[in-house]
Amino acid sequence: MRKDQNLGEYLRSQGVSRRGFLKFCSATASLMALPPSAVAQVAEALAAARRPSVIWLSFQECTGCTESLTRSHSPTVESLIFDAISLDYHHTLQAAAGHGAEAAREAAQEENKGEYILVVDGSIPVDNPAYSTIAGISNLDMLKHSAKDCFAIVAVGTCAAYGGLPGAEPNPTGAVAVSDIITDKPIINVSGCPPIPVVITGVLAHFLTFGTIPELDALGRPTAFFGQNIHDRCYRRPFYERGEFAETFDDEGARKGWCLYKLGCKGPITYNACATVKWNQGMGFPIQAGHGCIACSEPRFWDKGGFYDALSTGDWGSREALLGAAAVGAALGAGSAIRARARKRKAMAEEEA
Amino acid sequence: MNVESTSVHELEAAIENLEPTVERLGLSDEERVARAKRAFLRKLDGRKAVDLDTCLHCGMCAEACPFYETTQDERYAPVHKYRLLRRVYRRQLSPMRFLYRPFTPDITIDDLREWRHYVFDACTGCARCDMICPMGVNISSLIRIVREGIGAADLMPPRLQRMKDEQQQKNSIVGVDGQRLRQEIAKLNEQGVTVPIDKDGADTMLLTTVTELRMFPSQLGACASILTKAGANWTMYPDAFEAANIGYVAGDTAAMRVATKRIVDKAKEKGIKTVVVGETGHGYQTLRWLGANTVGERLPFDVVSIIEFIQQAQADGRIALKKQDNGASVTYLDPCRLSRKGGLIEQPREILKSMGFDVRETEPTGRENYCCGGGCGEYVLSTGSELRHRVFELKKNQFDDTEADGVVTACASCRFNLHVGADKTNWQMPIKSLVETVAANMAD
Amino acid sequence: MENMTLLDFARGPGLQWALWIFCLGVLWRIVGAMYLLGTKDLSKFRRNHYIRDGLRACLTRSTPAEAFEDKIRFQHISGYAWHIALFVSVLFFAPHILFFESIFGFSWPHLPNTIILFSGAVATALLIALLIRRVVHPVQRLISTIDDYISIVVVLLPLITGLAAFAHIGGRYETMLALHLLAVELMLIWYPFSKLMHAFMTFPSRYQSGTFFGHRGVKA
Amino acid sequence: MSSLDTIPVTTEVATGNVAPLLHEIRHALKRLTGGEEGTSIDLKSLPLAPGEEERIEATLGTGEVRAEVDALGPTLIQETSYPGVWLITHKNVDDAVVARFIEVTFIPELLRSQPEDIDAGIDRLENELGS
Repeated sequence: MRKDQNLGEYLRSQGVSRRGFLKFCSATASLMALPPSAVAQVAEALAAARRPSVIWLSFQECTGCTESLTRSHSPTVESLIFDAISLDYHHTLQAAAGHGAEAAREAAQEENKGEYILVVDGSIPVDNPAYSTIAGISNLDMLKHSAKDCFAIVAVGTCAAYGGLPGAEPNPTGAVAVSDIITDKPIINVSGCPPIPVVITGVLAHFLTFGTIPELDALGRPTAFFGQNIHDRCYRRPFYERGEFAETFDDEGARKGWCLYKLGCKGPITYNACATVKWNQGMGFPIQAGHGCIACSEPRFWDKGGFYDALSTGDWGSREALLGAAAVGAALGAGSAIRARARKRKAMAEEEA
Repeated sequence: MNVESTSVHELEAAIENLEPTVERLGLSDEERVARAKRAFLRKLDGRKAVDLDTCLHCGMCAEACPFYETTQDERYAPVHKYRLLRRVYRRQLSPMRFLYRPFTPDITIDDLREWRHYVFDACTGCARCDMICPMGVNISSLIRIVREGIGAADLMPPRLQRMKDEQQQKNSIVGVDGQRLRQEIAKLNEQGVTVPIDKDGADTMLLTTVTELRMFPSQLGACASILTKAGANWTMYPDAFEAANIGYVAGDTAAMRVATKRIVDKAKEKGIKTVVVGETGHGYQTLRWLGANTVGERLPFDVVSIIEFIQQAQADGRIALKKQDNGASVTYLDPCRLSRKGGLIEQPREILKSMGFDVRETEPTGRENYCCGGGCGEYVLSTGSELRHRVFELKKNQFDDTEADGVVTACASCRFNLHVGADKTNWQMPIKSLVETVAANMAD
Repeated sequence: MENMTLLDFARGPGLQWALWIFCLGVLWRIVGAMYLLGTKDLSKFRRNHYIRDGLRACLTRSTPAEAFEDKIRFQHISGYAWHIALFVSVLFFAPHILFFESIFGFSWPHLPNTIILFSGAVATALLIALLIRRVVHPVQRLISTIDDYISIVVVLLPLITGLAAFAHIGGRYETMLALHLLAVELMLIWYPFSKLMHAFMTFPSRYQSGTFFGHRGVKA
Repeated sequence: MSSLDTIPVTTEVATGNVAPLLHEIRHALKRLTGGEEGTSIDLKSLPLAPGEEERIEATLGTGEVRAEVDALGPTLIQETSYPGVWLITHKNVDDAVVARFIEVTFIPELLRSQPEDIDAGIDRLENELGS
C-alpha cells in the first residue's frame, strides 16, 4: 500500500470487490462493537482512510498479548487491518533485528511525527530501569522517547494498562503502567491478560476508520468493549438470580452450568467483552468453560484476594486479630468499670459525709 | 363501711398543717444537683447498666402506664421518667462515657424540678411498665432511682418532705405516734379486741400504718383478731409499729433507713421470729424486699404480709373460715407492691375463694392489674390529685364491668384512694378490706 | 497498596478495621457494663430458681402479655417482621453466607434471590416506616435521641446499598458493592457505641428481670 | 477424546434473550412493511448461552432463498422461513465465522450488484471489446 493511497483505493487495487469491501466493513463494525447501522458510515470512513504508522514496544511482558493478537480468529479481516496499517516496529514480529530494527523505529518516529500510534505491551520497571532494556535502552527511556512524538498510545494488556502481573504485590521491579509515566498523550488501555484479540484489532480499526480516540471509561478503556460487565452479559446470570450455584467444580451444579459466583467468579466486577465476543473462534470464554472469571482486565486483579474466593468475602484479617481486639475491648471495659466503681465509691463516700 | 369524707379532708388538712409550706431553703442549686447525681451513682450498678444499655426507646412502656393512658401525655412515658438517670449513667459510669459525654447534657436543677412532677405526681412505681418491656428492662426501678435522686436533692414535694422529716425525727406521721396507737388500741379493747402491747416473750410482731390508724382502725382490729385466733404469740410496740415508710415514699434513703431500722432493731432486740405487716403495699415492700438491703444485712426474722399469715394459719388449721351461703361476688384490687412487686397474686384470691366468694377478675388483672393511682405517696400529693383521679376513673370502670358486689383490697392506701374517688364520683360499689372480710368470717 | 480502588479498600483494610473496632467495642461495652459494682440482694427470696425464671423471661418477653397486646400490636408485628426480614436477607443470601463462611468456617443453605430481594425490600420499607413512626409518634419523638436516628440510618444504608447493588441501580456493580461493604463497615463501627448493642444486651436484661421478679414469686 | 465425551455436560441453559430477539424481529418486520428502513441485528452483540444460537436458527427455519457470495471468503445468505428475515454469515477464507447478522430487509445489500463493481465491470468489458 502506497502512502498516498487511501484504503478504498488500495483494496480495489488488490482486487477486492465492493461486496468484499462491504463485508469487510460489516465485520469491522462488528469488531468495533458498533451497531450494524453504522456499517455505511464505517465503509465511507474506511474508503477514505489513510494508512497510519504503528510502533509497537514490548516491555516487561510475556508476549501473551502478541500471541493473542496473532491468534486472532478472523485472519482475513485482521490481516487487512494489518495491511492497512504500517507496523514499522514490533521486535517480536519484525524480520529486522539489532541496530537495523532500532534504526527503523527511529526512522518511523521521525517520518510520522505527531501521527503515529504507539502500542505498548508490558509494564515499565522504575525501581531500577536496568531490569528491562532493549538494545541497551531502558524501557523507561524508550517509552518516554517514543511517546514524545506519537499521536496516541494504546496500552495493550493489563501490564501496560495497570502494571499487571509484574506490578503485583510486592512488585519487586517497581513496575508501573504506561499512564503512570506518560501523562501528556491520549492513552487507550486495552486491558486483559491477554486482551481479547479482536478487541486489540477493534481499537486499531477504530483508529483506521475514524482517526480519533474512542470513547473511554474511567480506567481509560474503550467503552465499546469494556462498557458492560461480565456478570451482566453472562449467559449463566439467570442461575445467579435464582440462587443456583455450583459449590465445587465437579458437582451437579457445575455440570448443569450453574453460576460460578461461589467458586470465586469475579464477573460482577469485571468489565470486558468476553461474554459476547468470546474467545477461540467465538467458541466460548472462561465461564462457559466452567471456570470463574478472574477479573484479568481489572487493575490489581492479582491482589484482589484468591481467584477462588467468592467476591462477597473480604480480607477480614485473622481470627487471632479479632480475638485480640475482643481481648483489648474486654480489658478496656474492665478498666472503665474499675474506674466507674471508684467513681461510684467516691460518690457514696461523699454522700455519707 | 364507707369512710366519712370528713376524715379524708381531715388527713389532708393534717398534712397541710405541717411546716413549712414551700420548698425548703438551705441547699444551693449546685449542691442539690451534686446530691442527686451522687444518689444516682450509688444506685447504678451492673444490673442497671445493662437495663439502661438495653433500652431501645421503643416507647411501648407508655402503653402500660396508667398515667400515660389516661392523659396521652408523652412526658409520662416511663422511659422518659428515667431520662435523667440515663444521662448521668452515660456521662459518668457507662463504658464509653468519654464518647458520650460531649453529646449528653448534664442534669440541671431545672431538670430535677421538672422531673419531680413526672416521678412523684405521675408515677406510683406500680411497675406495670416492667411487665410490658420487650427488652425486660426493670423500668420502675430506674424511675425509683430518679425519685431518690430528687429526694437526695431535697426537692421532693413539700408534703412528703414534711412527712418524712416528721417520721425521721419524731417517729410519728401526721401526728400519729405511739400515743395514738395506744388510744386506738384502747378503743379496740372497748370493742372486745385485745391488742397486746410490749408483751415480753412474743415471737410475732404486728405492724400497722398511719392510714389504718387514722382511717381504718377496724383493719388493725381485724388483724389483731386473726393473730389471736390463730394462736400467735404476738404483740405490738408503740415505738416500732409503723409499717409506712415516708422516707421510701419521698425518695429519702436516709429517712427510709431510720424508719426501717426502728423496726429491725426492735425485732432483733425482742427476739422476734416473724414480723407480720398489716394491710399495706409499700410497707410490705420496704420491709420484706428492701429491708435487709436498707440496713445492709440479712434479717434474722421472717417478714410476712397478713395475707401470707392468714393463708399459713388456714393451711395449719389454726383458723377456719366460714363459707358464704349467699353466693356473694367480689373483685380484688391488686395492690402493686403486694402483687406485681410482692409476689402475692394468687394468695388473696385463694383466701377469698376459701370463704366462698365468687371472685371476679377485672380486665386486666393480677400481674397486669392497673394501679389504684394513689400508691407510693401519690395519694397525699395535691399536685397529683387530677392525675390520680383520672386513673381512679379507669379502675372504677373496670370494677363496674365485673358487676361484682364489692371490691376487696389488701392495702389501706389503695382503699383510701378508692374512697376518695368514690366520694368525688358518688360511686356506690362497697369497698372492703381483705382482713376485715376474713375477720368477719372466722368460724368459732 | 497503591492504586487501591474503593472496593479493594472496602474488602480489605476497611473490613479489617471495622471488624476490629466492632469486636473491641462490643466487649468493651459488655464487660464495662456488667463488671460495674454489683448490688447483692440480701432479702430472703420467695423462690430461688435463677435459671428457670431467667430463661422464662428470655422466652416470654418475646411476645407481650395478653393484657398489652391490643395496645402494641403494630409494634409487636412490625418488630417481628422487621427482624425476620432483616435476618432472612442478611443470613440467607448466598454471597452473604460465603462471607460468614470465610469468617466462621461453616456455612448453611441459602434461599433463592427472589425471596432475599423481597425480604430485603420488606425490611427496608419497615425500617423506614419505623423511622417515620419515631418522628411522628409523640412518645417516640420525645424519647428519641440522636443515637436512635443515626442507628436507623446506619442500618438502612447497608439495606439500600445492598438492594441497589443487587438490582443494578445507581452505579456500577463494583461501586455499589463497595458502597454496600462500606455501609456495613460503618454499621459495624457504629454498632458498639450505639443502641444496636441491644442484640447483645436484650437477653441478659430479660434474664435479670426474670430472676428479679422470680425471687419475689412473680413470673415476669 | 472419547473419555472426555463421557462427561455429561448439560448445555440446556437459557439466558432469556431468545424470546426478546424474536419479538424484535417481529417489530422489525412490521416496520419494514410500514415503509421504514430495514433492521440489522449483530448476533455477536447478544450474550447467548451455548445452544441458543442454534435454537434461534431452528426457530427461524429456512426459506426459499439461499445464496453464497464469494468475496474475501464465503458469505452465506439464507432467507429464513419468515420472508424478509435473512440470516447472513460472513466467513473468512479459512471458513471460520467472522460475523453473523440477522437482517430484516427486502433484499440484503450484499446481494445487490454494487455500482462500483458494475463500473469496474464496464471497464473490463470495454477493454475486452476495445482490444
